[in-house]
Amino acid sequence: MQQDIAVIGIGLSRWGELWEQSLRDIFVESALHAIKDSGVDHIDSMYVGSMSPGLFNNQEHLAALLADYLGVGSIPSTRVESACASGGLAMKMACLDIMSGTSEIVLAGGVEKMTDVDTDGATLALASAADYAYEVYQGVTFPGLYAMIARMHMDKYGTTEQQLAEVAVKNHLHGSMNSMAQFPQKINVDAVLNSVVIADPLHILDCSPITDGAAAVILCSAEKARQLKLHPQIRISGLGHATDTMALHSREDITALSAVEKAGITALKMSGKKIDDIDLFEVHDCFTIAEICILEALGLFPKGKGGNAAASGKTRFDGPMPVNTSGGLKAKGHPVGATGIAQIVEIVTQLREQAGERQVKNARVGLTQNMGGSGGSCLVHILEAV
Amino acid sequence: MQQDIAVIGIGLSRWGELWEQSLRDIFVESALHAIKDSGVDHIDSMYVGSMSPGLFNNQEHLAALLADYLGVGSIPSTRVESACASGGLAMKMACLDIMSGTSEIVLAGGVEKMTDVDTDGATLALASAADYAYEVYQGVTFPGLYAMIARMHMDKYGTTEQQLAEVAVKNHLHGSMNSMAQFPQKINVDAVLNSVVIADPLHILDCSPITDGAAAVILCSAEKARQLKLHPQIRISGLGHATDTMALHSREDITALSAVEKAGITALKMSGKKIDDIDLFEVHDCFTIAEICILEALGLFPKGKGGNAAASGKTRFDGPMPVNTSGGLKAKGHPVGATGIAQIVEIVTQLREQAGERQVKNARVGLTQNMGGSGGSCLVHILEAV
Amino acid sequence: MAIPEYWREIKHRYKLEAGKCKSCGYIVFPMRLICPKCQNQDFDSINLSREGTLITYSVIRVASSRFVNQAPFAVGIVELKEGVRILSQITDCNINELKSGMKMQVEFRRIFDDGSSGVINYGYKCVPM
Amino acid sequence: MAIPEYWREIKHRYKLEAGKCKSCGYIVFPMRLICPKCQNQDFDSINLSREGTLITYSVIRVASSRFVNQAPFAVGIVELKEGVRILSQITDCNINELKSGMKMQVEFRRIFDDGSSGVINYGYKCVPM
Ligand SMILES: [Zn+2]
Ligand SMILES: [Zn+2]
Repeated sequence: MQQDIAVIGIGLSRWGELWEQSLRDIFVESALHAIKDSGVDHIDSMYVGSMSPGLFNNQEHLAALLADYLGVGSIPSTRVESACASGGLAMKMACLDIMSGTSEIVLAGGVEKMTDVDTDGATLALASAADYAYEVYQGVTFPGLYAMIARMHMDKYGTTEQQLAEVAVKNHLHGSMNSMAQFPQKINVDAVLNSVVIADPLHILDCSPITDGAAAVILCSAEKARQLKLHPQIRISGLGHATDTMALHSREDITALSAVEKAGITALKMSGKKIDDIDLFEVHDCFTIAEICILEALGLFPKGKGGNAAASGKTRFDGPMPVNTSGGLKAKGHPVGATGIAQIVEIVTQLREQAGERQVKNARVGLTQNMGGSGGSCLVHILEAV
Repeated sequence: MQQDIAVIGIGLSRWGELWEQSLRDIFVESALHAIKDSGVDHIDSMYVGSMSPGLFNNQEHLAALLADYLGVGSIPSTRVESACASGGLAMKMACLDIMSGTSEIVLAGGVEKMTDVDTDGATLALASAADYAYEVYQGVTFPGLYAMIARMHMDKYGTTEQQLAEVAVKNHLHGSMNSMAQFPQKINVDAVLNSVVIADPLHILDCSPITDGAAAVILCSAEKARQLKLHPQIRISGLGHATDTMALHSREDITALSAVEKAGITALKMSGKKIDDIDLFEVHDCFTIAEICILEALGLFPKGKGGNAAASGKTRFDGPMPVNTSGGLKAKGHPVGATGIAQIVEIVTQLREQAGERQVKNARVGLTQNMGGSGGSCLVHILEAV
Repeated sequence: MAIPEYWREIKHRYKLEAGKCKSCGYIVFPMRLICPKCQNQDFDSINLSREGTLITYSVIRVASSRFVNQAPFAVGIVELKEGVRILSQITDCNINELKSGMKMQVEFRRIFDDGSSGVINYGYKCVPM
Repeated sequence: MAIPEYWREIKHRYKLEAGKCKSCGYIVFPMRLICPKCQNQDFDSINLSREGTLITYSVIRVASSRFVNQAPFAVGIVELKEGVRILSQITDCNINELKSGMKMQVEFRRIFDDGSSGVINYGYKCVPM
């Protein structure tokens, strides 16, 4: 990148079904943790990723509301949205703010409060990430879209339901070592295959859950970070952002996530790294099939060969290319707007060597990949321990 | 500003009740006009301001959808939201993108498709710009919040209903000279005072209408602009962004728009100008009282003295400090997310001396002021003819 | 109106539970996690008094569907004794005789019925004293 | 489902009206203002053929409230003769016997009833040939 940016503070709210806490409460909880962790006495501006506080909570204008309740009064505050990639987008915009010279210390956060509506309300709100007129109108759900990707991957490359299940098993193993995870239970392949089918071939244990939660990080220029030095230095060395067709059916290859591929290439090029230089990955496993397609799109596996990634143990925390050591969206939970920031939190935790049981050995470079809808948008960030 | 940015293209869709056109259609219409006007053969990234496509259209993930339908496939595309200031926020983020060195040519657009729901649906969607739990829950509407500001301004400073009406009369006079205005009819003070009361003391002709519409501008570095030189050079010399308490009742002075004051000071300072150096203004007259309080907050009139601004003729297009020569939100229409960008379009039109009948003489420096909710957020931009 | 949301706001809406900053004494309503005046994060929980003064007001004549059967009705901003302001309906009054400066009593009332779920939503309204 | 929105989509949903780029021949469905392949802005209006091939599919077992009375039902991506793909329900079939590559016929059908407004929403569904 033209200018080094450092992550100097990280924070999470509790994640789960937080009926006692409001959207504003959980966001502020995560932001106060991040500010405290960073040691800064003020922030110059803030960015909030949130997918649909309108449909989930009848509340837009989140930027003003959350700055108010964070007690930072009059500072510039911006909400960004790119469906489930809203958190990653907040991260990018916070970086641009610093790179532009406009702000010195910036908070990037994400939040979604999903349990203030019932399951049907949540289904409808999440469907707004797809093309309402040409996908949702026809009756398809989000699991249905990813199920069609899975079906095609199985037809074309011989990927099996067992291989999908192995992704969930691996991510729940990781989640069992993360005290912040919403579902820290270990599961096995049979449990996945025997769980209720949501949209063939995807079972409920192939899907990420509905979660209330928030995450926040504090960013500043690397120079400013050196003055603070509360923590080991973590710098952002690359970022990528790309889009694809909104509708899944408009893509030439239904199983190819071209926005992921492009965002990955941009971020790697900016950081001067190759994919093999990355020590660990947090990727957007909203469904088990998503993790498989993402690893292929990032170039970790050849096209069609991602199915065996989890089953082979390669993507386990103690394997050669650890993926979703946090438990991923699957086990850690998926409050959609918060997910992209929580991925950064996990990578920073690992690069600081504070990940406890699930610590990846010699973790120096990490990559986050956050995706909107059925792959219509993607944000990739690369972080390095200095 | 650290780096000069130029506005090289402007475009509007039709504005009004556009039942035959979808959200994606009107956005693309405005964007294609702007791209054509600029003469560029590509854009590097795009920003879209939209308040609530979720509540108005069951459609989030607008950034991906609109990039797709604009035929620009894979480029980075970002939706930003700050209620009715979403357009102004898109403008700011597009500037930061260029200032950061990430993109060279950027589209900043805004869109709202408000007539796909009925009036009650629109009322509820617009209410999401206020504090849902502590304002909307109590039964207050958006006109009700501004009515309470008006009542206090009248009690405290002696402002009259006639003076409020004069703002509407002036903006409709301007709108009558703008072929793009939704309500180009001239009106008089009696018409306003005899129109139905929505929330005392505000009549329906004190309120901006419900509008479908989109606006777009093309930005690039001033250096790049000099190579293209299709139009007279217009540079952005200042931008300001500030927030205030979300809830109107939490403010010490109910009639003081402190986010407007702060954003104005920041933008003026950045541009090296004083308020008296500004030749014309586009401000956020969502209600007549708003224009009065905004002119006071910007320092054009002393606190409490803004009531007579329109009645005195000072803010007419041929007066000493022209305000809302486009017709303002009142007559031109107010598709909320598009408004902040449409303000830029009007200032550029004036600075290019292409405003026809409503042309301000010797217009060299213009200011836009775009506001969210009851004043919880505000964006100010200053533009100059070079 | 979601049930969890309704339930967690009861302390604010029924009891006017507020927070008094242990450091600077500023009172926040509803309760917050951080004081906007001094950034302290410790609060004493207090219940606000139920007397105040009308600061400004309006009469809502075009209401949303949820409140349409109550229109026209008055709303106002009321400053309670502790200096905290709330927005609420002004009820049991002649809507043509409201004036800024009037003394107000905060009462516990029905706010609206939620047609889709059948839930009745309660909270505070103000009545001229 | 808003009436204006329903009305303006009729040409797409009833007649499969599409646009054929006058410059490169690429077909867009629904109609667009600019060709994503060549940036040309002129299109001929055409009606798509009603025959195609199933590319991929799923069976929706947990549906949204609007479709819950139809579940389980199949959905799929169908490539029409012109190379254009649409997403639609696959109906009048045994949902356990679907296979990628099956030939499909596009038919005009009821999609869902809108409980709140009483409007019946029509459009296209696919049936194995
Ligand atoms: Zn305090
Ligand atoms: Zn073409």
